[in-house]
Amino acid sequence: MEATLIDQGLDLMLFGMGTVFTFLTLLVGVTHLMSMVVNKIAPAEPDALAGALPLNTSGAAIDPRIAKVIQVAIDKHRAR
Amino acid sequence: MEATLIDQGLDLMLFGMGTVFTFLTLLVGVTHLMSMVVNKIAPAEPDALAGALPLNTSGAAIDPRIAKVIQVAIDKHRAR
Amino acid sequence: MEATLIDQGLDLMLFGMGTVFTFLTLLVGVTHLMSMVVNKIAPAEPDALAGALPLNTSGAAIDPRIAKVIQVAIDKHRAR
Amino acid sequence: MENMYSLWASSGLAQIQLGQLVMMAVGLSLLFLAIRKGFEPLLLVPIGFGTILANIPGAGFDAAPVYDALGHMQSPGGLLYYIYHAGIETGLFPLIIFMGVGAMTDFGPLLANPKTLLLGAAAQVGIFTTVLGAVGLSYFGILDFSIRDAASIGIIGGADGPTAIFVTSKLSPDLLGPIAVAAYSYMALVPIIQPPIMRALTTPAERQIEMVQLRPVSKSERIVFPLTLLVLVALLLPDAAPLLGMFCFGNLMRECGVVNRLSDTTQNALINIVTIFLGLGVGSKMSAEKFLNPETMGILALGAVAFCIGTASGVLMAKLMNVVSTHKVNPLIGAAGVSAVPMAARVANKVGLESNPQNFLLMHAMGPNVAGVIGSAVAAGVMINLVGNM
Amino acid sequence: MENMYSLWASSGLAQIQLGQLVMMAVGLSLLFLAIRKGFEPLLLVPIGFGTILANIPGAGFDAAPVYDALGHMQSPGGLLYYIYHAGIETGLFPLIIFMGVGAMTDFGPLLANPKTLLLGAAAQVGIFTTVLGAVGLSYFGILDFSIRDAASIGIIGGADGPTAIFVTSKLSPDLLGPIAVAAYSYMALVPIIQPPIMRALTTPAERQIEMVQLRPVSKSERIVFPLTLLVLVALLLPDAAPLLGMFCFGNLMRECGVVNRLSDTTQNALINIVTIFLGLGVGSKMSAEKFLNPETMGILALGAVAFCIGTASGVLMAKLMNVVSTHKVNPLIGAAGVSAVPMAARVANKVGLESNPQNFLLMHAMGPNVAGVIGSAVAAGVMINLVGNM
Amino acid sequence: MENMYSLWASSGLAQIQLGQLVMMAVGLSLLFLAIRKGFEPLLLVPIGFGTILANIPGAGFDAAPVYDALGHMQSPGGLLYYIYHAGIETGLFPLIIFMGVGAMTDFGPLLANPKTLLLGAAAQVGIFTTVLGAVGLSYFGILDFSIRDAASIGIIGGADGPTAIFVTSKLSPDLLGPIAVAAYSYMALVPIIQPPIMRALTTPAERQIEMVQLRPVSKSERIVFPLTLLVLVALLLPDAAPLLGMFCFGNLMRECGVVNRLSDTTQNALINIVTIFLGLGVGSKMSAEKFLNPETMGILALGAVAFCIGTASGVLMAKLMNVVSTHKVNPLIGAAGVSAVPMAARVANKVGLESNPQNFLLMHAMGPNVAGVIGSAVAAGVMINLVGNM
Ligand code: NA
Ligand code: NA
Ligand code: NA
Repeated sequence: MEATLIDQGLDLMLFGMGTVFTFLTLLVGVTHLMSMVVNKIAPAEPDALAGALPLNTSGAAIDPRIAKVIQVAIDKHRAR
Repeated sequence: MEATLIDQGLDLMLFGMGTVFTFLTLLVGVTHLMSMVVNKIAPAEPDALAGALPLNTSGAAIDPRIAKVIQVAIDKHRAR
Repeated sequence: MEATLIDQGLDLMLFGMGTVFTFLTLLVGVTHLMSMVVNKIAPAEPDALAGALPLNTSGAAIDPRIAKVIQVAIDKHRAR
Repeated sequence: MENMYSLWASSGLAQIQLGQLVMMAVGLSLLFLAIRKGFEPLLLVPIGFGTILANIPGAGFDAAPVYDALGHMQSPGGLLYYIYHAGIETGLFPLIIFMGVGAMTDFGPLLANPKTLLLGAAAQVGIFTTVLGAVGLSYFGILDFSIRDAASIGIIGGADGPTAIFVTSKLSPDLLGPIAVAAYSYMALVPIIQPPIMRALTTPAERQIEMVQLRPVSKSERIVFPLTLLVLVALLLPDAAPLLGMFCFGNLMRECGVVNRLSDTTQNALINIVTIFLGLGVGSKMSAEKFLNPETMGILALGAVAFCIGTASGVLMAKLMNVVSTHKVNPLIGAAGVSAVPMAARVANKVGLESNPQNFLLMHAMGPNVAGVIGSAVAAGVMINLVGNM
Repeated sequence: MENMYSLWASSGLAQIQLGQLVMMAVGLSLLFLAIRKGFEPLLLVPIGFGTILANIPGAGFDAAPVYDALGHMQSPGGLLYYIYHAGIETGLFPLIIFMGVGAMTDFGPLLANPKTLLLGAAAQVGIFTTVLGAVGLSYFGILDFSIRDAASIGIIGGADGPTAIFVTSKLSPDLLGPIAVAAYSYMALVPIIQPPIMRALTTPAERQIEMVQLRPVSKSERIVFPLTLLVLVALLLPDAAPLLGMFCFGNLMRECGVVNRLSDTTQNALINIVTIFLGLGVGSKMSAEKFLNPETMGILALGAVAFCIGTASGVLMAKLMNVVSTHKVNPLIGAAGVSAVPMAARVANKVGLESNPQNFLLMHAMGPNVAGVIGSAVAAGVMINLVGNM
Repeated sequence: MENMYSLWASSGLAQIQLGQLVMMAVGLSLLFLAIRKGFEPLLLVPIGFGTILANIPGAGFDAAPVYDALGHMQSPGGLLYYIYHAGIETGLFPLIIFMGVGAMTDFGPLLANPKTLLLGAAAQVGIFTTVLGAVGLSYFGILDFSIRDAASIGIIGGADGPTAIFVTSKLSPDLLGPIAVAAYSYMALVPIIQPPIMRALTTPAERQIEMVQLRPVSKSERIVFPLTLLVLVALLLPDAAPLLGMFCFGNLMRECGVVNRLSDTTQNALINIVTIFLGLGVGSKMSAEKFLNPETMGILALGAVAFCIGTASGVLMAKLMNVVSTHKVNPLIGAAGVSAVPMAARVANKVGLESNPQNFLLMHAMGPNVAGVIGSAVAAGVMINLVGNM
């Protein structure tokens, strides 16, 4: 019984890691393919640099661009 | 049985349309009456032209008037 | 039975008010103690006058400070 | 090896049936229509995604929970199972959506010109002729619809998604998938379906009719109207009270001016949350055996017919009103009586501008447009009442 | 003809009973008070509307779902049925509201002057004398209240809606309608009920007492206080822990500064959604047989008495504290001890300004005001405990 | 006297057991870590508070409702009981959180450099070696874990809270408390746990590797990717479909651009509401008998090991990729493969800047970071499948 537990653990490890790697490796290929196909079908206007888009985790109610405009208004006010 | 189905359909049509028309015709009258009574009891400050009020389906967080003020601030900023 | 009802009411009153007063009197002491201990351990930057902080029940989406900035922008716009 | 086999045996590839594959393609098509073509995306994105989820073999999105004899849960149900049974089978989600729609509805144009209510009545002719069409198909043995099915199919012509879902979940839940999809798809197709019919039934001169500016409507009228409507429904047609009651409640919150925070939440967080789950829950009824059959083709065809007849009836009713009344109505606004708020009103405005670039019909068309919502809710109430007693 | 009859037989006009008609008028009156007179509209608009919905004959808002022998749903329940049983019978809605109220409460003034907690204790005298009044009415055979009823009626004097609903739904759910209506109505009437009592029990000189400015309260104190209160409740009065636990949780989210997004949602979307459904659910208990009876009159009368006694007790307690202590307290802030946040504090401020235009009592009155919330939650805990063992 | 006794007997002081007192201290410690040390406060504040509530003797937060023979409720259940059974036992809350996380996730960096998916795979090695560790401890009789327990403990190494809660509530609900606490605590400790391992396994030259700027990613790619992932999961690993399906749904709502109001609500009101209740519900499993035992120590130790191994595997995988590929990868971003979004990516960036102040790795590390979320959801699916068949 206890030997079985170890066996089960080894099985989990083997098949688990195997599946994770197989799945994600496959996903690498499929993603490459998808990007190629999509960009051929719809040669799109890239919406700015992907790398430049930060994760939106702020949940802020005020858009940063609007905040900037407001900042400009403040600066002008102070500069008078 | 199948004749009954047709009968049921005809019944639904007859009584259904009858009820819809009766109800909404009645509602026309009642609404007229309601407006008359209400405007007699509370001869109110009409809140602008009803026809001019668009349906709010945007769900925007920023009020359009505030957006306009911000636009003004932008314009002034650019015009400097 | 009905005498019991009156008795029950008297009991409720007696033990109820007793508990309420005991609990809140204890809480007065504990709160004093808590404030003393906390302010000794963490002699903190008081965040402005407590009495001056109004209850936030507005639920407004726009921060009052931002509203003020926008007002400034409006005023400047009008003053042109 | 056993584990290898277990993994393979539980994989989608090993279990998938052709029907599921086709339904996943249907789900993807709905997403395409929603995202690329702009077909009612707020509903069709969740419905399309829900369709895919419900058809993943072995994922158990639609599985019921299993309890042991003592009532302890042995395995939990799937997400879509819970959503469907808690929100759609009970009717809660459509009712909450109706409350939200009420909170977003402006009755001003209708109050300024109440007779446009008749246009909202006329456009419901589409509903009932479609019922007749459905029982006819059944009579001739072409398809197999019961009277409950026919009533649910007819309501597609009401051009009101939550009403269609509410009625169908009560009368024939098995048809919920195709009926909801048809209802939202045709609502999205309003700009394509309606204009030819509108042009065919009107003369250029009629399309150029300019309407008198709407009178201002007081705040008190706006507050009293939903209550008036509620009382009338309560006294005459209680079966329509769930839908119209919640609609009036939403509208009262909007107009009364003292519960703005409740009204805002109803129009935003609450309706959005319920919309997501309503869409996913409808998707859970999009299984191959319920969707891939001749009846679905029949439902789609009948739904289209319902829309066309409803549009035509609205236009013709407006022309009839012009015969009787001195205040002329532009017959194009009759087409807005199907509801499909605010799309149908915009279509009326657009077709009107084609004939007369100075003639802005949008606000005039909003009257029949919201009247159409009331009209189809009333029709829904009558159907539930009559069919329940048949 | 049969259909004609079916439609007529199911119409409201054919089925309505006088009681339902009267209750619909009661619902409309509540809406009038809420919208025109500004009586606690956030609750009374949903309660009033729910009252009308619950009394529409044949609409089934309050109907239970019907299942067949296999557990499949045959007909769904009504909206108000689900709301009541899921949210009110379980106590979930009042507890979530309490969490939201906690997230909106500023304990600063209370922390700056903890002895005002005693004013919040004194004002609960109203609760317990009302219990005595209710059993007295029963004793003399005038009305028929059990000890559970009397406890629920007394809690009206706590001037705290969710507490009243929580206690009543546990102790005597049949009285939920009148008790909730009385609680919110009297909370709205605070500006009318309290000032005469306050003036009668104080001298002009007392009303002019100026209080020393409140000391600043540190962020750490604000964070530690709800935890302190929680631990004290846990150790001494676990029956008050549901209400006060959620209250402290909301307040901790507000003050800790690291979960602002949770605190914002608690104060807005979440509390608004629950408020709407809580109100509708209370309305579902406003049926003619439960509301139109002498007991309701008794409840309304006893509730008014409770408010008056609570107000008086708070004022008198403040005067007593002035006898003992050197730091003088303006006795007007004692009236704020009933809770009814923030209305009662505003009333204290207004009456104070009448006597001394430079004397701003608002912040000083916020201390007893939030103490009143704690006080009535403690009273609720004691009652649930003692009555449960009687 | 009897009442006096009843009050005393029901007080916390009279009933409290040592275990409960210790658990309340544990709850306070979690709050301290969350508020003072910034440990994942969005979850640990509700979990900590829920721990205190669940351990108040006699408050009944965790009590089941009692029904009489006819099915009428005799006493309602406690708040935490309802939350746990409605939201956690059913798996609904983790799935809704995953939808929200999907709506907050930007797959751009991953799409620009898909091979970073392999880093997200490698970091899951930590999960499976921990499973082995747990069965080893059981084999040697040190602790007592079943294979289901071991699988749940392993998933801590996935550094993904909702995944850990989802798996544990399916496989070994009794361990939910300690596993959720371990998962969130270690996620918070990422900035302390990871850097020494990262430095130990890399040379200064490797840490200075600058990566080529990421290519722009089109809107269409962003829309099609979640659908591609969904289809792949559906075909190959349906057991991972609940988690990844909801994740992809949230992401599609975010990227498709036509349902922004749904996406906003998902990212804000909805995820916040569910986060509060998820945390409280986890707290309800933090009872003394389930937490204060040697197994919890084992879980905490194994969880830490899992994190370390996962981090190391990610780094080593990146080094291996550099051996094979010509496009060099900075091995520090391998550590971000554990997920813990976005903390692990920030840590990679920070350690990178130490070696080369011009080398901004943040965006490059976001690829493996979100890949880690996918990787641990896949691992979760495999475990649920295999363990369910063992
Ligand atoms: Na309609
Ligand atoms: Na009170
Ligand atoms: Na991970």
